[in-house]
Amino acid sequence: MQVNEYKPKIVAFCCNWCSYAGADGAGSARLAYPAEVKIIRVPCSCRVNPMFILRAFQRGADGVIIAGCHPGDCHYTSGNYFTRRRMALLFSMLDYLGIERERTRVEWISAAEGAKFSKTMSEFAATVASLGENKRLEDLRCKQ
Amino acid sequence: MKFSYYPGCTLKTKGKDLDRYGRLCAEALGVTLAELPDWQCCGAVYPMAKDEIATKLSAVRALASSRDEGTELVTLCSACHNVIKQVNHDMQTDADIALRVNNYLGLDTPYTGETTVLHYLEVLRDRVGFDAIKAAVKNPLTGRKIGAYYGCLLLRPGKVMRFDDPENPTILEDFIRAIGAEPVIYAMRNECCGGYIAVEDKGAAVKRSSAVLDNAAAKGADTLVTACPLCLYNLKKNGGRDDVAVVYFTELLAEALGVK
Amino acid sequence: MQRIGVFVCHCGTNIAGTVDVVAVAKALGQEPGVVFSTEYQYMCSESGQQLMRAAIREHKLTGVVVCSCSPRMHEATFRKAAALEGVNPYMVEIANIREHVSWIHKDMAEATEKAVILGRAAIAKVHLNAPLQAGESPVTKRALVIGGGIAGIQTALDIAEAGFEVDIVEKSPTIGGKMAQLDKTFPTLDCAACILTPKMVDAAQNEKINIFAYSELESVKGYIGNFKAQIRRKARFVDETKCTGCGICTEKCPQKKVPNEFNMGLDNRRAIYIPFAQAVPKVATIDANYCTMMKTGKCGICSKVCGTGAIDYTQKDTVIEREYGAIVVATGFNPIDAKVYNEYGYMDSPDVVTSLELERLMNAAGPTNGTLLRPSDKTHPHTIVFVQCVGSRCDETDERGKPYCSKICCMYTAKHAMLIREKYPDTDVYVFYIDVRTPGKNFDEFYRRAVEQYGVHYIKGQVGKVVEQNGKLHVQASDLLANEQLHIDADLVVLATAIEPDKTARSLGTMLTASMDTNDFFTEAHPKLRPVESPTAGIFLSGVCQGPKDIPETVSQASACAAKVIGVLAKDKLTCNPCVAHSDELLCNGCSSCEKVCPYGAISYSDKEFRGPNRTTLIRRVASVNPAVCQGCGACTVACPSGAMDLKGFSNKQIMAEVDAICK
Amino acid sequence: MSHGNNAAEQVLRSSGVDVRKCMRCGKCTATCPAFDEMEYHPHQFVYMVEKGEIDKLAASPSIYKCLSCFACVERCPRGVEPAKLVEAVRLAVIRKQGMNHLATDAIPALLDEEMPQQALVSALRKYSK
Amino acid sequence: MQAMMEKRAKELLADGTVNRVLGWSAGEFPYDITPAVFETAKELEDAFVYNDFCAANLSKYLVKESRKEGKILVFLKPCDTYSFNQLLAEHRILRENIYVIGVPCYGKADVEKLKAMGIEGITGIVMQNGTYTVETVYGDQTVKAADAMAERCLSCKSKKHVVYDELLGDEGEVDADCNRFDMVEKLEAMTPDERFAFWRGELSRCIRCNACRNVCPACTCEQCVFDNPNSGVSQKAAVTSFEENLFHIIRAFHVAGRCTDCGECSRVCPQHIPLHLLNRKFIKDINEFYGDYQAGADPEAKPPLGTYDKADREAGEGGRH
Repeated sequence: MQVNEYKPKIVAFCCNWCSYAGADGAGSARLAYPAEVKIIRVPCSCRVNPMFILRAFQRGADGVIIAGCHPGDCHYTSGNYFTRRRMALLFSMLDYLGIERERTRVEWISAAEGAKFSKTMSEFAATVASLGENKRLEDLRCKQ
Repeated sequence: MKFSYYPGCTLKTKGKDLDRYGRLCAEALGVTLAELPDWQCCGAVYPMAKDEIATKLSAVRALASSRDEGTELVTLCSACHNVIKQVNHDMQTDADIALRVNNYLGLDTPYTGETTVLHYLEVLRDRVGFDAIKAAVKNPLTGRKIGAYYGCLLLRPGKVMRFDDPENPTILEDFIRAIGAEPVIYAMRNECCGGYIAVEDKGAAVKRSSAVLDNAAAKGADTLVTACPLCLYNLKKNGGRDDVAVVYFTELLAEALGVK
Repeated sequence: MQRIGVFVCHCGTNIAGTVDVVAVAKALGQEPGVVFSTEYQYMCSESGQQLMRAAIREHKLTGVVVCSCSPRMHEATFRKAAALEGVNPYMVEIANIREHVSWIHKDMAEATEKAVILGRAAIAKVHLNAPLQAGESPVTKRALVIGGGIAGIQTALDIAEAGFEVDIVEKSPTIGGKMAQLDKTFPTLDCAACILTPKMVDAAQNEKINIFAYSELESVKGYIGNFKAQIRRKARFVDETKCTGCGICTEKCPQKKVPNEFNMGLDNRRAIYIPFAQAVPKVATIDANYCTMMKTGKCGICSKVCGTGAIDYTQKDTVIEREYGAIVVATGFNPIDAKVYNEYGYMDSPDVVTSLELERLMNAAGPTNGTLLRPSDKTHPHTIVFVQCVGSRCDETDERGKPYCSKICCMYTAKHAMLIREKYPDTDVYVFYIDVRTPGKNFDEFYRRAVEQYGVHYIKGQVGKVVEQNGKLHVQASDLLANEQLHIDADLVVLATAIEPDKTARSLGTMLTASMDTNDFFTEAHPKLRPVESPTAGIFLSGVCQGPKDIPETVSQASACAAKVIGVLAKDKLTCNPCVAHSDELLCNGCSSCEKVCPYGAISYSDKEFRGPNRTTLIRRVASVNPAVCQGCGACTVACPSGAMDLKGFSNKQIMAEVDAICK
Repeated sequence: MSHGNNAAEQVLRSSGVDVRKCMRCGKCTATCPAFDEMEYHPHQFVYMVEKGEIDKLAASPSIYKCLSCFACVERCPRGVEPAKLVEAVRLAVIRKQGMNHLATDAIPALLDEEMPQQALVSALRKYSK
Repeated sequence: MQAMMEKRAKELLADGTVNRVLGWSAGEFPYDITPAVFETAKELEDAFVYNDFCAANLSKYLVKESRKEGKILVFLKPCDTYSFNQLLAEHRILRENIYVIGVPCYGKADVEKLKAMGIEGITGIVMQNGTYTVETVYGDQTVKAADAMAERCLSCKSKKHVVYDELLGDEGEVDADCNRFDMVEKLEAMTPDERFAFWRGELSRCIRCNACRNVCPACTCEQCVFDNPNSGVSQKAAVTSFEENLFHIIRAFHVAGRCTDCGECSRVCPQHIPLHLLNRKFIKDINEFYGDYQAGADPEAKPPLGTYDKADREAGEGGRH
């Protein structure tokens, strides 16, 4: 174990109905995941504007994950289907610009899947940690 | 219509009739069956284990060779069909098997399940069409009561074979109607004849085969048709009754088309 | 500048055990705009709320941040408390430091740091919060019930009882549903018709209830309190107002070869028919697919014999439009088609029947007048094999069956077995089961009676193959406890086929924007706490459309559903969720991108005049959001390139402020 | 239940079967045409592999009685595929030196005139390595 | 062609069908063409041009022009008609106030390329049989069209007009094999590091002049988010590498599924940043992920980001190609 272990900053956008509740479920079941993961509650995964993701990277996030209801289970019927399209395109574009694709992810986590939430966040945090600091999409002025 | 054709060992020896009539009928129906060069024995039973690689190679060679020809691959023997189709499915869906097979074979272009495998009956149903066959029939087998014997290998596992409804198949019955005979439906048509157990335990094969024949006979069948040499053997040899004839479906087709 | 108060909850040791709450309160107290910061044992307790209210008064707080459990838990509690002190409830934000911090982290330093960051994010958001006013919309005081089975009937009766109008839309010619087809009901063995038909009559006679039988829902628009539905009233070719249900036409009709769906196709009916004697409405219907007159123009016998002149071969479908305040889905179920399980011989032999077919074979009003006879040769079966779980409890990847337990089969099979043994003691009855599931009042006792009192042979195992030969059904099965393979020569085999939601459910779900699970059961708003509501406001769930249920459960759910509907209809106005989208007309391009992704049709367009440069006026097409229809998902906000569309309570700037606070 | 049982793990790996999917309905055994010839039946294969009792299965003639008819595979409502377990146990046995169930030189005695190649190839593939 | 167009424009002005004409006029240099509105026959005679330097896509000007009094005549090249349709689909232009004449285009010349060949004193250009005859004060010079054609025209997707009221000259065809994704594919084949280096090299030259945005027929927002101080992301100039990235990613995302690939962004970029490669990446991905879609081809078509399929691929799925 390194003494000065690098801890990434991770922003998790969670939809209120499924994934945020899944995170609550992970909490209730005491299923740990790294403290680097900080959750922002949004009504639906389709509320996540690509701008928010880029903003997070700009302000020094090393990874951004969007979690929503499983396809077909969206509280608003279709929101996550739009999320899927938007993010498929955005992530592909980020990759095209040479930004590590592993820094972004979309996952479907239901309110019942506390275990999946914890597992997904742990895996994602480990993946992002292995990539190291986000250097390709950050605003140096925002780094302290 | 041109297809690559994989006859298999049995069709070159004890099952010659299945092959011979199959080729004659194909020709009569305008279907070209181009025998694959250098095919090897498929092994007769699908190697189910995930760590069986060597026993899957000959099937993959045939599949790759058909792909290189740019044609679909037609089989006639149920056993060969089962092995080749299941191995093809492995190559499409099991990355580990596909990798190891390809490493072993070292083909110019790795094989990943591109070939479509068709059974001769599927060619009749989906490419020629039973209506066209009906039109081509010269000697309709009117009055014959024929039971379809599917056995296991054409139908199962249904998810892989995608041949017909594994519990309520209709392809052979439709075939029987097309050649002018009356199909006899009986429940044992998709139950096992005993298969290769006949080599070691004749008694077991007798039990299985006679159950099939008895059920078909009770339903009034005078003839059973099959696409499998081993089924034919078991039903004839171990079925214990001679009031029901057992023949290859290609033979009946040849009879109906007037090419026998 | 906001004046923000921060309240950190210990939640006993739930939070304080892992998070240094004092340090969190202190750290957050340093944040700009925070004028008060404290921590307390239980913020949600009465004294905790008093503490918050006192602080609001004392420090003239304009915004509140509570660091506590999940907002899904107590957001409403704290919003209410703030509102009592005159602070807009939407000026309260929760930082979830229990489920998302203390319960998942062990290291106190790490957990405390994270709690502070989440607190900062909440503070950053509150800085940008604006007071939100929930709008109001009027309520149409009428309910629509889709489906006229026992669930729909019960819901309709209860709603009508409370004094509200209800329409029942039923696609078949009569209400009654599956229960009308049943013989007896478990575990009491009372006759289904005897308890159902009085309810059907009640529904018909209740002046608050309109029954639109032989009708289908065509479209639904609108939102809770204000739905508009189009109902297609299919042509019966019989004038409902004139037909007396005397039945002479159905006796005289020469077309006798129509499979009788009410008897599961076990016998035939005429082309003009009344499904069963107690049908409601008791009106004849002409089946145009079979009627000679309709097909060839020659016949007309029914018209000649009808005393009231009710027959009208030229009748056309009509579409009516009605308004509703709430919609109840009660679309019920169907058994799956047993033909895919042909190893049981359903396609090969008429003596292999489904349980619902057996109901008809045992029913006094059924094709055999209640005498149990084999369909093939009309003889009395002596050996009967029941197969449980046909298509239930399958693996997710299974292509034939359903992954769920159909719930009702164990009990109705016990009922069937018991009734047969009672009526025909010379009959051997075998039940092959995987598990016998009998949770329910008097259920297990009932099952035990079948075994102990009636001598039904329950065998733990399954049937593998049924072979029909020489008039017998040769059943090959396993007896797992004996480790044997059994061979039984049976006369009748009964398949307990899985039940699945009615085929119309999926398209209905889309029409209502009500969510469904992968099995096409409607999803409830909360699996435990809101079991009779759909997540879509104003849509309620009654009966099996939500999941497998037996009759008592269906009826209780139907009544619960009615209570929820009454709760809506009793209000004159409904408050809307204020966290809805709104469009800034000055920025809107009118491009319709937002409209295309709105699942509720909440966005509309109009041409508006704007002041252009040099005192000119410009007319532009701009979007506006109906706040009563919008549910606040935010899909439109991302579709909008100009940023004109934003979501109240979750605005672009608020979310970015949270991002900034977290990444700082 | 046995964990870390090498033989059982090998069988699970080789067969690709998830024995935990089994709900003990017994349909495999109900449908098996070789039931009478078997000492251990399909459902027992599933259960015993799960318990790690590979030795008992390996020593039983049952492993040579499966007809590979795939009826249990087709009809299992849980997608467990018991035939693949039988095959995996048999492979584990015949892959060992000198453990062939059928020696090539024993075959002529079993033959008859009409028996097709297919039967012999199948038997050799199933019974020997 | 120019004469034919001028004649037709005068007729339509004269018979009152239209009261204005949107076309091209020569600027200080004959190759320096700017869009212009003509109101009289005289103005047309004085300044109207149509030649192989007339590259500008006029459709965007209709956002304002079609909202003015009377009907306007507009000349649209094949690729401009796609933009026109897209604007129509988004209700940005009023069809009833526009009279569209489709004019042929065989590929516009890139004056920079001509200059790079050492051709000076250019006064005009004529294309015939794959050759540009460049008129200069020093006499005519001929160059192979392929050597002097604008990059975007070398991989022209369509010479067919998808909308018009009348057509002058020949109608062309959609070219399915235009190879317009070749460069995108080349970039995709690179390693992430190489791609990152490529884009840093390109985007770091951005001076945030907003020319790309101003010319883009899909960028017609009443107020751009980057100009709106209330949006939380407004920027006057790209100060850091991040902002260069952010602006171009978000701009490309905002036009994703709407961009018709007219190539104006790259044409006008004073820094010669190949901005169209961002848009083409989205177009290529949309085609591959959700089936072929050409924005503007059919104004009734469902935009790929305004619809979905339950069987859509997952985000991040399926490698980078």
